[in-house]
Amino acid sequence: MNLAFNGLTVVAVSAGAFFFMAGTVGLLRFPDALSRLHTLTKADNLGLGLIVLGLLFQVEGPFAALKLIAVWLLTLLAGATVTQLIARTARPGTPPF
Amino acid sequence: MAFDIGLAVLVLGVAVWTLAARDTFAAVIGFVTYGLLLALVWVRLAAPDVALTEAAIGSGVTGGLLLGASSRLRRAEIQAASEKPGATLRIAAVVLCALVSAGLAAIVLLLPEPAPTLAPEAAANLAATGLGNPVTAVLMAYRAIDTLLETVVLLLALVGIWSLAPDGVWGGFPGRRHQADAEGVLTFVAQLLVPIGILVGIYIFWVGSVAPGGEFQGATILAAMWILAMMAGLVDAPPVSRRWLRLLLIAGPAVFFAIGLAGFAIAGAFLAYPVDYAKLLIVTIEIPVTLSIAATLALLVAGPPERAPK
Amino acid sequence: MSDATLYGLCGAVLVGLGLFGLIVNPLPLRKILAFNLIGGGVFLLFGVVARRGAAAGLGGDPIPHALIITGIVVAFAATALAIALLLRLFRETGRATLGSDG
Amino acid sequence: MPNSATAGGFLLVLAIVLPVCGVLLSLVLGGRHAERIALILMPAGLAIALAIAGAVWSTHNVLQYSVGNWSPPLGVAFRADGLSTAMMVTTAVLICGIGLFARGQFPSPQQSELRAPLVFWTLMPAVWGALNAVFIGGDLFNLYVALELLTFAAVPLVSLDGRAETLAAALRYLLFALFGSILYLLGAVLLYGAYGTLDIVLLSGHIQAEPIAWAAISLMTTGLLAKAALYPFHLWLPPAHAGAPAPASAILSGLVVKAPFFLVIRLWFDIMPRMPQPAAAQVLGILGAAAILVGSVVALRQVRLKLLIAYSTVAQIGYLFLMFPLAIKPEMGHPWNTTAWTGGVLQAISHAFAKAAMFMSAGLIAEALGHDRIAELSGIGRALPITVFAFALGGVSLMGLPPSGGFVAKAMLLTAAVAEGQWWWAVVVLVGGLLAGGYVFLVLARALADSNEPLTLFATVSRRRQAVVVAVALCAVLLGFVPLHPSEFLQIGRPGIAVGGIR
Repeated sequence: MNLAFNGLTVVAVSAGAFFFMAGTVGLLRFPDALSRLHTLTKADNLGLGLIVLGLLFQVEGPFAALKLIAVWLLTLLAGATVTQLIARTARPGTPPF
Repeated sequence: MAFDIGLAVLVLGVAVWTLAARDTFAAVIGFVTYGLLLALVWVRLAAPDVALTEAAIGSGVTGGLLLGASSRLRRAEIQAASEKPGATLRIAAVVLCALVSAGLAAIVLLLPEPAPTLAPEAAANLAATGLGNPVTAVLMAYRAIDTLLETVVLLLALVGIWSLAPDGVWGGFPGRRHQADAEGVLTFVAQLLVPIGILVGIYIFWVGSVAPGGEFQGATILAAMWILAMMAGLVDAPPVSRRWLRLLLIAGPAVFFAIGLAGFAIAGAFLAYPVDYAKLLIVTIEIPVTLSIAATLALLVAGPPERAPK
Repeated sequence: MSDATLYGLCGAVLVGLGLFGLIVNPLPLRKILAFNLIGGGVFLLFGVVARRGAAAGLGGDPIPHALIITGIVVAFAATALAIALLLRLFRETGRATLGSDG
Repeated sequence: MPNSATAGGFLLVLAIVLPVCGVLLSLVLGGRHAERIALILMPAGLAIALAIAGAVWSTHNVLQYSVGNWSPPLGVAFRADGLSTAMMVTTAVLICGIGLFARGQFPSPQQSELRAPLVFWTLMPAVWGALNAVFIGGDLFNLYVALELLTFAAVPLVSLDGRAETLAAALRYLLFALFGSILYLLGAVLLYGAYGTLDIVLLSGHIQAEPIAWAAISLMTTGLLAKAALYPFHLWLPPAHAGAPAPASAILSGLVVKAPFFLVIRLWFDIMPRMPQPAAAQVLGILGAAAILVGSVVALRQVRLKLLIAYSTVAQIGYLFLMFPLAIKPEMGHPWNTTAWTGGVLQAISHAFAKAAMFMSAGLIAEALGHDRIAELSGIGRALPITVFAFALGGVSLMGLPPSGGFVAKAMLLTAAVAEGQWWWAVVVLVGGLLAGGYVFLVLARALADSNEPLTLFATVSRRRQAVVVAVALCAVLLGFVPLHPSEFLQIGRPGIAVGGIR
């Protein structure tokens, strides 16, 4: 039974790692700040989501599982907010505030 | 061990990139990354309290401040690029810094083997302070005078920043009026995150007496939420001349002094606590101090008054 | 070579890097950035001293941990004051540099 | 743990708590209350400083207080020995004088609240509290926080009137101060790493002459020299002290610069008395001599009066560091060391009074004439005789002419230099005195020359403020009547010093 769980974990976490790698490549290759922010949020949402999904199989109790999901949701929310603020600051030309 | 080597190399790489980046905006982003990696290093060095502080203040609020400054100063950077220092100064600087680094590295290797430590003494007296977290015990009991003077340092930095206001707008609204369209994503996300952030901040402050956390980390998160609300245009910074704002700013140090002086009567010395009421008194101090530091940090980021009072 | 010593060497190099940035870079904003790098390095050295002093069931000596937290907060206050001065200087003179010398 | 505090320990706590509570109160009440609170604080703080001096003199012993009943190494201790008490009394007297003088320059209006008066009357007690914390601190990290308190209270004073060059001067001052305090902190970290404590008395017991101790001491000394603006680190001082308003530059040059010097004394005389370091002390002496020569020569070429006085501060700081090569000897009990020690401390105290008087009189002259260009000072001697007289009294102490504190200090440094065979320091002291005479007479000659066309005064300067300036200058002169042998008061707390003297 846990062999299947381990298998699922490995698959999910490696998929998550792939998305982080994709996000990093995007960060390095895209020309300006706004498009880089775009790729990073993708890596953040999907990559972290998959890793959390993978870890859910290894966790021992429901409370720890809820904590992991809360971490993911909070990262999503904080990430979206920070992206908006940085994008507003990074937009060339228009005064930021 | 391999992870530590990787992390150390990554931290140094990001630090070099922060210094080498031509565009200040990129350098600040590098600095924020550096701060977060440093927070990871603190976790590896078994210092969770410091990791929280480094992430919250070291890279979070400082990063936000530097980000705002770099975007305002973007126009000034073009004509300043010409003032590169001469080659001789650069070589001399490289030699000096290499010597300093080498000396420090040698000293790190020369540190005495049975490392002298105060951990046993701090742990032994922990019971007298009624606290579970030894770092909070050091901050609020053993070396309470340092924490007290530090809250006053923050207050003086704020007075210093307010003193930079043009005379015409004294007593007015700090910083610029942030606009964000009401239906925009930022407003929605901010309205969702601020309550959660306040909850997390209060939790981290509350858990500080028994587990990693504490007033500074909690206050920083509360300050971050107030800054977010201001930047998302949900709320405007209060004018500097408001009496309630100034009362809120000095509430922390004032209560700290009051209970400290009361220590003369009830516990025989300044900033001493009677053993059985120690935790109660410490928490009574920590609540106003957290609120004062949160307000001070938020206003330090907001800057000097720029808009005249009504 | 314990991990504490490794991070100690990392801290030593960080102090050197920050010092180089502080001396060489003409822009005050970059000098403030370099100052924060040095601060990070110094606190890292203090953290290594704390880690080596781990005893009595604690992961590290709590005294340096508390001093580092105080130091980080004071360093932030200094950065905030320096940046406010720089922004006001920029609004007054349109220049964000310190004139002739560093 | 019973508090190992002697009876007067309570006074030490008040010396810090009272001014800082004044800051909190004036920030909340604001408006005209800030000035009133500062005026109430002045006599109270003076009384506390004198009470501490009385307690130290009567018990002839160091006043120690463990905060919170936690004795070092876990807790923080306050210690007031002869030296710190003398500096606290000097600070109290000088802040009272400057406070009275500043009432004319920063009048707070009845109902509304103005920026400059509120900021000045809030930051002045903050500087006072920070100085007291530096003078009685017994723990290196506590002293770091006190230094930061002092820096954050002093930097806004520089850019109080908001002109562009004062903003640049304040920013450069802040960057140098931060560079200094981060080096100081790095040294403290190394000392804790090597000896497991930050308390000065415990450290002096544990410290040995090993590379880690040398590295820590040299880092901390370099940091403190950057904050004290000793030569090669003096670039930030002249624009900062000259740009500040008169009472603020009097506080900056007279008192704030003395705190890092005081900590170098703590480092070299309290933490490392047993470590042989005559060679390192010579380096400090050479830097001091260079500061005297550079500061004086550049002061001679200044066009504006306040910049001339600021460069004179750079020079006089050099004198302070001449004390180290003369007073540091492995066998500390030698009488000539105590002579040089007393001379150095007296130089710090008399310079505080003399420089404050000169900056305040320069402020009055600038207020009256509307400018402070030395070339066009002619006729001011007739218009403001009392102010120019006070400036001259300050100049007498700077030059080291009897009867003045400066003379006593320089005489003791001279006798110690000659008696110990280090004659080159004596030459430096004499040349410095001549150069100081040069730039003081330069100003006085212009001021006392009668101008051909009638002088138009912008503002009439109240006689009361001129009287305060003369009183402060007289304090520098009264120090001239201190007997010429090592003072027993300053020896309280020194480890095992035989109070010899010149017979």
